Amino acid sequence: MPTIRSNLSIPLNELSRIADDQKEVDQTKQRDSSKFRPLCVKCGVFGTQDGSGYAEFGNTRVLAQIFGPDGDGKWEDSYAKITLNLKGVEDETKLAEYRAEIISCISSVIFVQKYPGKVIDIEITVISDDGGALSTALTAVSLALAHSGIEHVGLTTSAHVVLRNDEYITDPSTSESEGVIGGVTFSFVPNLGQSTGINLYGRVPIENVKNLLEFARQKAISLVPVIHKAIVKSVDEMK
Amino acid sequence: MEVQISDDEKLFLIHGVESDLRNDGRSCEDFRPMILERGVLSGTNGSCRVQLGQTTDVLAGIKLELESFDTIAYPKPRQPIYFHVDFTANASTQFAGKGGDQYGEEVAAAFHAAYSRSLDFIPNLSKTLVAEGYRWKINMDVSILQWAGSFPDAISLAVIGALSDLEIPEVEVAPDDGGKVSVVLKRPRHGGNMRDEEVPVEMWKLDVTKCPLLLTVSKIGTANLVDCCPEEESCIRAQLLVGISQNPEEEKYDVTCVKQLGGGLLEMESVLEMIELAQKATKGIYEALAKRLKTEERRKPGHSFLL
Amino acid sequence: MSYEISGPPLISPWMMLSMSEARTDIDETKIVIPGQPVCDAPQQFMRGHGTYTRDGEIVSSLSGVVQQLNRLLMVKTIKQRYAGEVGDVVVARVVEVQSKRWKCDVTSRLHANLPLGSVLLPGGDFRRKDVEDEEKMSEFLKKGELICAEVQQVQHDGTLMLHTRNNKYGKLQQGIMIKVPPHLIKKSKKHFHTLPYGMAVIIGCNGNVWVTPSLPETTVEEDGSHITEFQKVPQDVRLAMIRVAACIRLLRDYSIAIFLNSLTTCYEMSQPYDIKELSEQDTSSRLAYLIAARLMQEFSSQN
Amino acid sequence: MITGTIVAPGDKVLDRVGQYRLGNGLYEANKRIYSSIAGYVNIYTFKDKSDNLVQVIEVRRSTDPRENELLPYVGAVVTAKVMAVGLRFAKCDIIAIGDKVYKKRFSALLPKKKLRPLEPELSEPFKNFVRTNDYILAKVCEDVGIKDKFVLSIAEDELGVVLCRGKFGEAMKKVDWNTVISTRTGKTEPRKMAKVPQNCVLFNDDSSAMETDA
Repeated sequence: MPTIRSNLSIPLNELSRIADDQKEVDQTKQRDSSKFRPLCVKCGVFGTQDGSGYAEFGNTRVLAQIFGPDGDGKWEDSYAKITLNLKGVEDETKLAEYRAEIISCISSVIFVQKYPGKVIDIEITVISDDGGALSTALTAVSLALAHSGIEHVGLTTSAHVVLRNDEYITDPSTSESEGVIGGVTFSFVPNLGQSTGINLYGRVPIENVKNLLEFARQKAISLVPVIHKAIVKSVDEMK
Repeated sequence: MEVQISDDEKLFLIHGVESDLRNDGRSCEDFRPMILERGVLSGTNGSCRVQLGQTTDVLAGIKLELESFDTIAYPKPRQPIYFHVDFTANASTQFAGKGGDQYGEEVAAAFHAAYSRSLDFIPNLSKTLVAEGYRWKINMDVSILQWAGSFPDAISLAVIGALSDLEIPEVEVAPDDGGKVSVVLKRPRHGGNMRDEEVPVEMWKLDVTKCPLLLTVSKIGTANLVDCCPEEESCIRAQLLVGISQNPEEEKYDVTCVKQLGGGLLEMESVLEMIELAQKATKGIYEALAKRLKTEERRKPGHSFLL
Repeated sequence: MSYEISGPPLISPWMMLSMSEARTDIDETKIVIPGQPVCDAPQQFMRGHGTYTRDGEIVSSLSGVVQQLNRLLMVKTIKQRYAGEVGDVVVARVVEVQSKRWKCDVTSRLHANLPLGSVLLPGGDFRRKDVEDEEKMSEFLKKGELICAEVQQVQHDGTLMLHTRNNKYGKLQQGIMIKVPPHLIKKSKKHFHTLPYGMAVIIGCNGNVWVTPSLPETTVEEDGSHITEFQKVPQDVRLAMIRVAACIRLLRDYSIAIFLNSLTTCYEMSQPYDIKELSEQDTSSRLAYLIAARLMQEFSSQN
Repeated sequence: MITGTIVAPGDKVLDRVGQYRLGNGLYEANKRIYSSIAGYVNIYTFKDKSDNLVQVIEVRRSTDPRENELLPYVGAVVTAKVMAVGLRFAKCDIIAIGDKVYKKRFSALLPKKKLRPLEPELSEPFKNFVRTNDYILAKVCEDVGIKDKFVLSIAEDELGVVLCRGKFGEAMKKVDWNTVISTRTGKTEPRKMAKVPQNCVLFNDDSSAMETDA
């Protein structure tokens, strides 16, 4: 596969250049509501040794980079501090919301006690947002974490599902999630079966919350093999 | 705020919580005594002060603003409430200078998420859309005076208190030249010698009985509990911020926002248990709040600061 | 499942008590505010703490009570940071582990020092303090742990030197700690009280009151680690401890002096009420009024 | 789990601890052993003090140790810059391990007793060994007294100062293993120079820019 030796070393054919508006055209054929949009994930994007990850769900593309535990004069506590720099989200409140959500997810996954007094910097760039930016970002960060070699509980998968008049839709784009009752971004550690982050919005009647979360959990589980394959491939390339 | 307690004290506290008896005698589902007082700030259109257990102290104030907006850009009616939360330095030293801003933004974002569908809960909120391209904008400013645990609960009480205290003037819309519209305060026709300005303007109030309530449910050991004091907060494994509101049509409850914070892992069933607990707590608080808002006496603003 | 949202109290807790005649020990004339002349004949008196001379007159620089000690005039403020004296029993929290000592927070102006030399080390008291002990210091006492100690010496700048060279001092295990303004602690010889309700209280002079299932008999094991038993505190002992903790908080809110007698009367009087109610406004004010009256009556009957 | 199988973080490596001893890269959760990094499973045996065979299982990202460790580990040879010289310690900042350069540097201490092999307390002042702003090649070693900072040592011959500058910022040339000469003033200064193998010339005289054409 011809790869351009730029700082972005994604093989050419994976960067399938489909113009965004052209994408709307084949949107009309009704996508099966339990399928994800065409997704491409890559663990270890840049040549550099630090952890980096890229995730693309339909037209939502997010790039994540983790700069490994680094010395920092001011921070002496007995655990590592995690700083996050989130770029590419226009809406101010969405930016603050996503930042809180991502930091909480990551600090529940990384063994912070193993890097006392160190700082872990995370850079996330949302290249384009067509719905589900938070769950794509969480997937990208999970890949970057696997590539960076920082010890953590395990790979996390996250899915964004919506409820539209008692029909569940997986991974909707912004056009598909018009007039939706509610939705949830659910991120989840498959090997321990525990959730690391939940972000539910909209107005969901209380009895539907249970099966909405259950549906999201199933979808997150269905993503595990894809992420696992991407990580194993990156370990191969490391040799 | 970081309260230093030793591992033995934590162990004692965790054992207590798991046997449903906390260090101050409360059970897991009890709230600390709450003090709510409206009309505290005279310079605002609506204000409220909430004290949770004589420690957490929150002040919410509303300023109204007549905003003109481009109808093409925003065809659909948007919810007019804008939140801004700031942590005063005396709440805790870590908020001096720019310390509290990032945290304040995150809390404000959580409230935006919870109130994103407020047009459905508050029936007469759509009345704030005054005319084509003009609407009332409700700027909600919350400042945390004292920090001692579970402040999202105190904020949501203060927000509902302030909204219930809010008086919005009635307006008349007179078409003007060039497609513009002039908005005039509606004054009841008054004979007699009163000059036009002194005639009191008619005001209308929002019906806030169905507003969402944001509660933090925390997990310590195997027990879920609400309203944690600082000592308990230092032993928390994971926290869930749950926004619940009453369904306007039937006697049901809707979940408007769930956020997992505090960096912990949660089993699926404990997530559902915590939402269940939050719903029970919300029901109780709604009743207490409704009772409180009815018995509000008129007292000059700032009285509670004199105590 | 109690949710109780009330309006602000009509008058604040401590005001309520001072209106009653229970408060007679301070006569009004002696209270001064900064800038107020302290006495009329400045020549005969010496100037003490809290006062300064302004064009020949002794003027107070603090708000508090004037105290006269034969010819020395000084102003003593009511709410003051804890100033330690030798022999005081204090409850302190370790803030920092340094090379040869622990820095502990005793809510006074400066952190107190607990030198490695004045701590009961494992294997009796006669071992020479060698380098190996310095490394294992954080094993004895970690950051954030609570200790009960006695003030050995007060240095010139006010820092206290503590020591725990006694079986009843040392690391505190499970229990509840309540912070109280130090001026509420009544001077008394005994600080360790085992209450008949199956638990014990340590009233530190520095305003930290520690409620614990049993007094810390620090039986230091041979292998050097304090015996750390992690078994659960039985439910009835826990109930008693939490009730006493609630009583202490009530006494603190209504600024009633804290000593063994006031604790036991408060505990007995609070029996009919649920623990939760003790922190609520109306029950606690009624209870505080009764306790103050009872204490005043006992006090006047004694002398 | 045979050695060499590729593992993603969170994969189950062992059902129960069994006779293995856990190396790094693994963690235990509800009695099962999971891997905490992506890499290869590796089982090696070594004799411990009471010389019975102990099998250790670990997950490694690659054979070269430098790739595995993110932080300076004991025994790693690092390049560091001497920031300040005290009486008993020299404060240094670790800049890089091999070619992995750290963005924000780690602070480390170079104790006086680690300047020359086998003499514990030596009388010579620090000046004869290292001075501020010198770049040194040092080995990270274990020191009981200091817990939070890394401890460096330049006791061996191939460790020591690699590049130093004179008073006017001019480059200093190495004369022999313990003296350097200033290229402008010709003054000689004592330094403990590192015996760097010949194939990488430190720097050439004319340009003061430092390029190691190893």
